[in-house]
Amino acid sequence: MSSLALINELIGMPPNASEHGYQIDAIIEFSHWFMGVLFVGWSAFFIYVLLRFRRSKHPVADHEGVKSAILTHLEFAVVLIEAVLLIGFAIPLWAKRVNSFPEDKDAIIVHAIGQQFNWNFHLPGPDGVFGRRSIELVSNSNSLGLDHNDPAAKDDLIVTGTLHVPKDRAVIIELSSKDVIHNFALPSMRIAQDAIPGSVIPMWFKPIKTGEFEVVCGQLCGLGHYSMKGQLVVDEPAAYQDWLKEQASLAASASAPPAAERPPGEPPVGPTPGTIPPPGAPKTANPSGAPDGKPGEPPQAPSPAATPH
Amino acid sequence: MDASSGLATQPEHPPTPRSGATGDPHHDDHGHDHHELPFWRKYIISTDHKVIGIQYGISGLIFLFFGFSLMMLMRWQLAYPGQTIPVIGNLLERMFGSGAVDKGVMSPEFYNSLGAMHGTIMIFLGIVPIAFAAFGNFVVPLQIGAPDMTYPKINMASYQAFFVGGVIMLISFFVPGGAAKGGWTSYTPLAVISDKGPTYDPFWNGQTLWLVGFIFLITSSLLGAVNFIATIIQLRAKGMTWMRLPFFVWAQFVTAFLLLLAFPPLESAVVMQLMDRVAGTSFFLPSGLVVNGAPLHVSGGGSPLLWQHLFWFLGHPEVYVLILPGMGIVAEVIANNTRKPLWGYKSLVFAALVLGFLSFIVWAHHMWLTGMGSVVSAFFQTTTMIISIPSVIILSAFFISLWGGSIRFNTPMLFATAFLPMFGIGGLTGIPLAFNSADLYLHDTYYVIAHFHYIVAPGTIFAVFAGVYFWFPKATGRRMSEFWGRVHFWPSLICMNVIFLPMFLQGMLGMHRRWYDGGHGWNLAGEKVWGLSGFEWNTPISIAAWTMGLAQIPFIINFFWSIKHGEKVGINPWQATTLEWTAPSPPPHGNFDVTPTVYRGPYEYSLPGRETDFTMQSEPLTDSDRKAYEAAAAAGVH
Amino acid sequence: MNETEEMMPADGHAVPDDHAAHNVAKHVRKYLLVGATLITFTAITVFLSYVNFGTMKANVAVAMLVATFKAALVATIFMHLSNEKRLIYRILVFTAFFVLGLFFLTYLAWYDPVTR
Amino acid sequence: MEIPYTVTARPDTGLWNAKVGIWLFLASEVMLFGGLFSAYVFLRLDADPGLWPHGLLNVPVGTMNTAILIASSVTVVLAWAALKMRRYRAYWWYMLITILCGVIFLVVKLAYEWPQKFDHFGAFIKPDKLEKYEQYLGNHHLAERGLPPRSEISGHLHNKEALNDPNAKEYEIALDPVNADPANPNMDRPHFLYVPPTDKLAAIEKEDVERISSFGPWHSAYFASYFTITGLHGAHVLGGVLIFIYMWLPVSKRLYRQNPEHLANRVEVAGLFWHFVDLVWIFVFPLFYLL
Ligand code: HEA
Ligand code: HEA
Ligand code: CUA
Ligand SMILES: [Cu+2]
Repeated sequence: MSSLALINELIGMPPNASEHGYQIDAIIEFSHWFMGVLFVGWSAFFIYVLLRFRRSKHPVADHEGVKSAILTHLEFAVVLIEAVLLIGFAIPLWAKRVNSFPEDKDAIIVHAIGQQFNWNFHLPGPDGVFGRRSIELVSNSNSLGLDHNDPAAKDDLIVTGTLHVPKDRAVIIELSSKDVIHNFALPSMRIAQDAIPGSVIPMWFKPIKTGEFEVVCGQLCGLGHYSMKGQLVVDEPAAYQDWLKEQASLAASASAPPAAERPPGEPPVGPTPGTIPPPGAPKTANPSGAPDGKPGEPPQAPSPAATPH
Repeated sequence: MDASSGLATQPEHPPTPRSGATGDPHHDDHGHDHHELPFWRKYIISTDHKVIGIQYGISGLIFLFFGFSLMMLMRWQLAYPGQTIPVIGNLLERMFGSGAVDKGVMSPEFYNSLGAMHGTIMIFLGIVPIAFAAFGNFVVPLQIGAPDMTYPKINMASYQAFFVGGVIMLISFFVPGGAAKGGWTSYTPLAVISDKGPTYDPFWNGQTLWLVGFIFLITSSLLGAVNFIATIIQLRAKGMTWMRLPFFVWAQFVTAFLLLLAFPPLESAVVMQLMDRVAGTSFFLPSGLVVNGAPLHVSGGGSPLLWQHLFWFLGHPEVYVLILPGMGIVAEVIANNTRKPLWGYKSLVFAALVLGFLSFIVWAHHMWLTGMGSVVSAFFQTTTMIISIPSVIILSAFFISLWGGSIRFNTPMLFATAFLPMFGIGGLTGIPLAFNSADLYLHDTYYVIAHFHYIVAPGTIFAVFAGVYFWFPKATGRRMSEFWGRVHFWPSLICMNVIFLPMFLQGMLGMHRRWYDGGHGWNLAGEKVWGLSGFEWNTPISIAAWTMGLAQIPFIINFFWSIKHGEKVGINPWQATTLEWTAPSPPPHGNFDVTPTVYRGPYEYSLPGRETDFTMQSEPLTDSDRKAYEAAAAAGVH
Repeated sequence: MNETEEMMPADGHAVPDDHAAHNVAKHVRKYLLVGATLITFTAITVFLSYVNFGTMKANVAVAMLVATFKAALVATIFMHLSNEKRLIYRILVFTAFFVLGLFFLTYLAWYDPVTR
Repeated sequence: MEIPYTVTARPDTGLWNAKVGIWLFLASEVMLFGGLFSAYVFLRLDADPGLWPHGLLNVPVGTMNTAILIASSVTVVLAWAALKMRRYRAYWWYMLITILCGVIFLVVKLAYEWPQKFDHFGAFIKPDKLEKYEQYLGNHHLAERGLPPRSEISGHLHNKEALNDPNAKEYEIALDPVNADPANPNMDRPHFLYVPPTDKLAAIEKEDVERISSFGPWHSAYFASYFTITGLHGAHVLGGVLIFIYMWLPVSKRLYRQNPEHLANRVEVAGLFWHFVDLVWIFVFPLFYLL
């Protein structure tokens, strides 16, 4: 619906990359039109009045002022439009988000677990069953406490920072958190959801563009919040299979602990102050797939090239 | 646009003329029951509502300025992340320790502290004390013709509680680990586990002090609220019927109710979080937390969302606490400077009441992304939409009030007129946020920051400025300089917009709040919009913010200079109609020489067939008036 | 109690002639009665808590019912809400509304989470 | 300068100032305790079914305290009535009784009920070790009766030093009846009379224990809300008592001489506050002691 997205583009909303995204854009677009009309209308009236009724121009005020019922009409119009936006768009849209999840069979299901300050992804592997996780087992080498004795866990994959998904396939992410509240925000997918410790909350979207997209942590979660960056890579199905294989082989030779691990107690390191390039510094694109915002490593400088158009 | 056009420098002739109506501040002791008091009784522990109001005002302004300074520091980090803070860098390091500022570079913790405390101080130590407590205390009893508040001692206690709370908040900057870092919302579990390192001291740490300070601030607000409501109900002068109350009094009335009923649930939540931090409970800690790779040994069984519900149950009414007094001030100033009655007084009052009522059942619109099902979210989206209607009514009524007026643009009026579109922008941008599908994208981005700053900064703060310039003559008997008022106004207006407009763009790009690096680590912030990339916009914003600081200097000087040296004016310099202008300036202890009686509505400007274009509320009706009112009543106007 | 040993207040007479005082005299027995009722009902609650009404919900409901009844007694008789001024009713109606909202909506929010 | 309507009622509202003030204050109090109670409901709904602690408090004592508070409420109205009828002596006595009731209530709470909880311990067994302690937990029987399993073994901790002694291997707990005879269904029902721990000792290895804690606020969401709400309520009782003491001291007699109605008003206001405190307890008692 790019035909509609005038204001959105004008004020810099990045292109949408998910199936449902255009609906989100549409409602934002509509409300901005609505606001724009109100604003321009009122402002015009406002300026006209200020000029026409300034004391030097209009020395004697009249006691009565406006008598017509325009206000009631205006209110009515505002109510009407808001009602349309609300009942026509907002409510059904949300209902679709949360009530009509795709079937498990035609979706990719991932567990995303937030922690200060990165995202862990737990994939069920070929058998499609998630192995058991329990905090008793959490250790430096096993950040999620995956129970390796559980047969279902044998083929599970744990990846940190970067998640690959295939294009045109619904993705269901079951969100939870190990420590504090995070928020799994995918601006370009027009989707976001809090990751709240103690509860598992599902969200879903269907990517329709390949490319790399940033996962923002949209909830203050501590000193590393600003650098808690995940990466979502949308592949062509073939490339996605390759990635799975690669990860599987990595897991098989699971020696090196996941990059995101740090000994307990040691404070999480954000980018060390001073290493952030000043504005206008040369920008380097992210090496694709490299877990970004990894603690201890300054976040890469931004690159306009990295988000596809 | 002639500035001082409306300014009568000779005393008016009010119904109750008074000899000593010069602005000499030492006259303010013609108390009926006692004489000269020692300084500390008169200004420090006074029970006089005017003194208390002024105490609130000065402390509030200072806190406002302090909160502003915190933000100017943040703006440096956002514009030039990781670069040494010029000039004061080392000073800050010596004040707050190298944990906060290291070699002149601020640390993420310190940035978070600044953010949280900026929000807390601006709202609870800046705007609420000024807009509600200061103006409320000083103006309301005068406007309803009361000798004082119903409970003067409780009034004093309220200020003292506020003062203690403020001091505790300030102290918290200097305890190990620095001030609270969890945002002004103090979301749990983050807030509960913050500072809990090996050197954790259960009391001397930022978050705990924040909670303790809050208990004092809440107590203060509750005492104040009870006092305001009781005063407005019980001490209205003879003839001051409800529908003759100035709109400002109505606004304060509703505000007081919001504080009275919305603050206690937060107080309970604060107590619970305090228990979590010092008594090892886990109201807000679910079972099975793993912090820094080590399991947390608490009983668990708590709920993080519980905090959010209790916080936002206050949080939303609180935002109307921030705006309603502002609207009240603007109403007074507009009516006075358009020289005509407010348009649709009844609907204004009604809208304010509805606004107050509804604001209790919309709070979950701050929690769209906490996993809310379709039923509940539908409910809250609807209420949030409905609540925008009364705001539209109020603002539209103000706009229409301008029509047919004879507008004089003195400084209070400049700020009041600027308030309207600024609040309009802020309010309108609340609408997309109210749809949780749209908020999916906008939540926690700078779009939200811009939304509410447009309301509280160029909105409420401008209203506050308008109020200061407007009632300054009543408090001191002198008025502030018009010229410097303008020098204050125009730069402030421009800077405000240069600061906050670009934040909408940043928000639309997907730049999020509470980002220590100002977005430099993010590709999405590298996108260009209107010539600059998202994070490059930080630079003009910050520069504007600092310029804004400079723009306040004329005000501060003007303010203090005018107290002693401002031009003396009579008791009714603005030729206003409401009761406070019948009392001497500054009013003595007990306010009125003769307790006034009210005969007519609050805004009787430009009544046809009179020599003056304003008719005081306390001016008895003439037969012609009576006829006019009957005719009007018949015609259904007023 | 013996009237003569009563200490006379400034306004001269021991019992002011405004009929309010006489009403008060009438009320005293009522107060004692209500007190007794409240204590009886406390006993009843305790007893009921050992009777199982099937589900936990039912048990809670019963206990809360009795508690509400007692609360109502205190409010209407001891706190004179049975005949108060309209203003106070107004304040309390609002409060009641908001406190119920607090309960009900937090409950709803808990009750209707996103699941699949 | 005189503030009007401090004693006499304002004609159009029919109220004197303090009456308005106290009711506004009580309104905010309702919201305060409303917040706490809604938190209690919220947490209880969140808790896994059946695991919400039950019957851990001392019912007879709680009942007694309830009766005491109610009695004090009665005496407060009587005190006020006495003033209205200008019987200062009676007022003085009723006030005294009220104060005593308040004091007794507080003493019972702080000196008896709370301490009792603080030296009662519960050890939570790790999920994978539950089997090992089946004899104390009786989860098989629970399963048969369709009840959720339990993981806590509670009673008197004999070797408190073991708590923070690294080389102590195990805890010795004199078991509560529930754990002493876990298969017996009427043991896990609350008992009217407080049943002390049995003399049956259990040795529990430290590394099997996930968490051991006394029955203080840190023990569970239940005790957290119990201590917070009763604590806050206790603070209110204390406040009330202090106010009453002030009104009972000779200064009140002076005011009575000048203007008995004024004193009566004050007592009525304080009484309203006291009744509210009573009213809160009327809900606290069943919620925490009985359910
Ligand atoms: C005084 C403060 C104030 C006010 C009045 C408002 C008013 C409104 N707010 Fe705002 N809001 C805040 C302060 C305020 N807000 C704060 C501080 C936050 C962030 C908290 C945090 O997370 O830190 C916030 C956040 C916030 C959110 C959460 C966003 C998020 O975190 O994701 C939402 C969502 O619904 C929202 C909605 C609204 C709505 C619908 C209104 C409505 O009441 C607005 C109604 C007003 C209008 C509709 C304008 C009408 C005017 C006209 C029609 C005339 C126009 C004329 C001209 C322009 C000339 N606000
Ligand atoms: C009333 C509330 C209020 C007010 C007025 C302001 C005012 C301002 N705020 Fe603030 N702000 C918040 C409430 C407020 N803010 C809140 C709640 C947050 C969220 C915090 C969080 O994340 O938890 C926030 C966050 C926030 C951020 C985001 C930080 C982040 O997310 O990382 C930024 C960034 O620029 C910002 C900027 C500003 C600016 C430039 C102003 C300017 O408008 C400042 C203008 C101020 C003045 C002009 C004051 C002038 C004072 C005087 C002149 C006094 C004179 C003194 C005497 C006479 C003695 N604010
Ligand atoms: Cu994780 Cu912010
Ligand atoms: Cu809100």
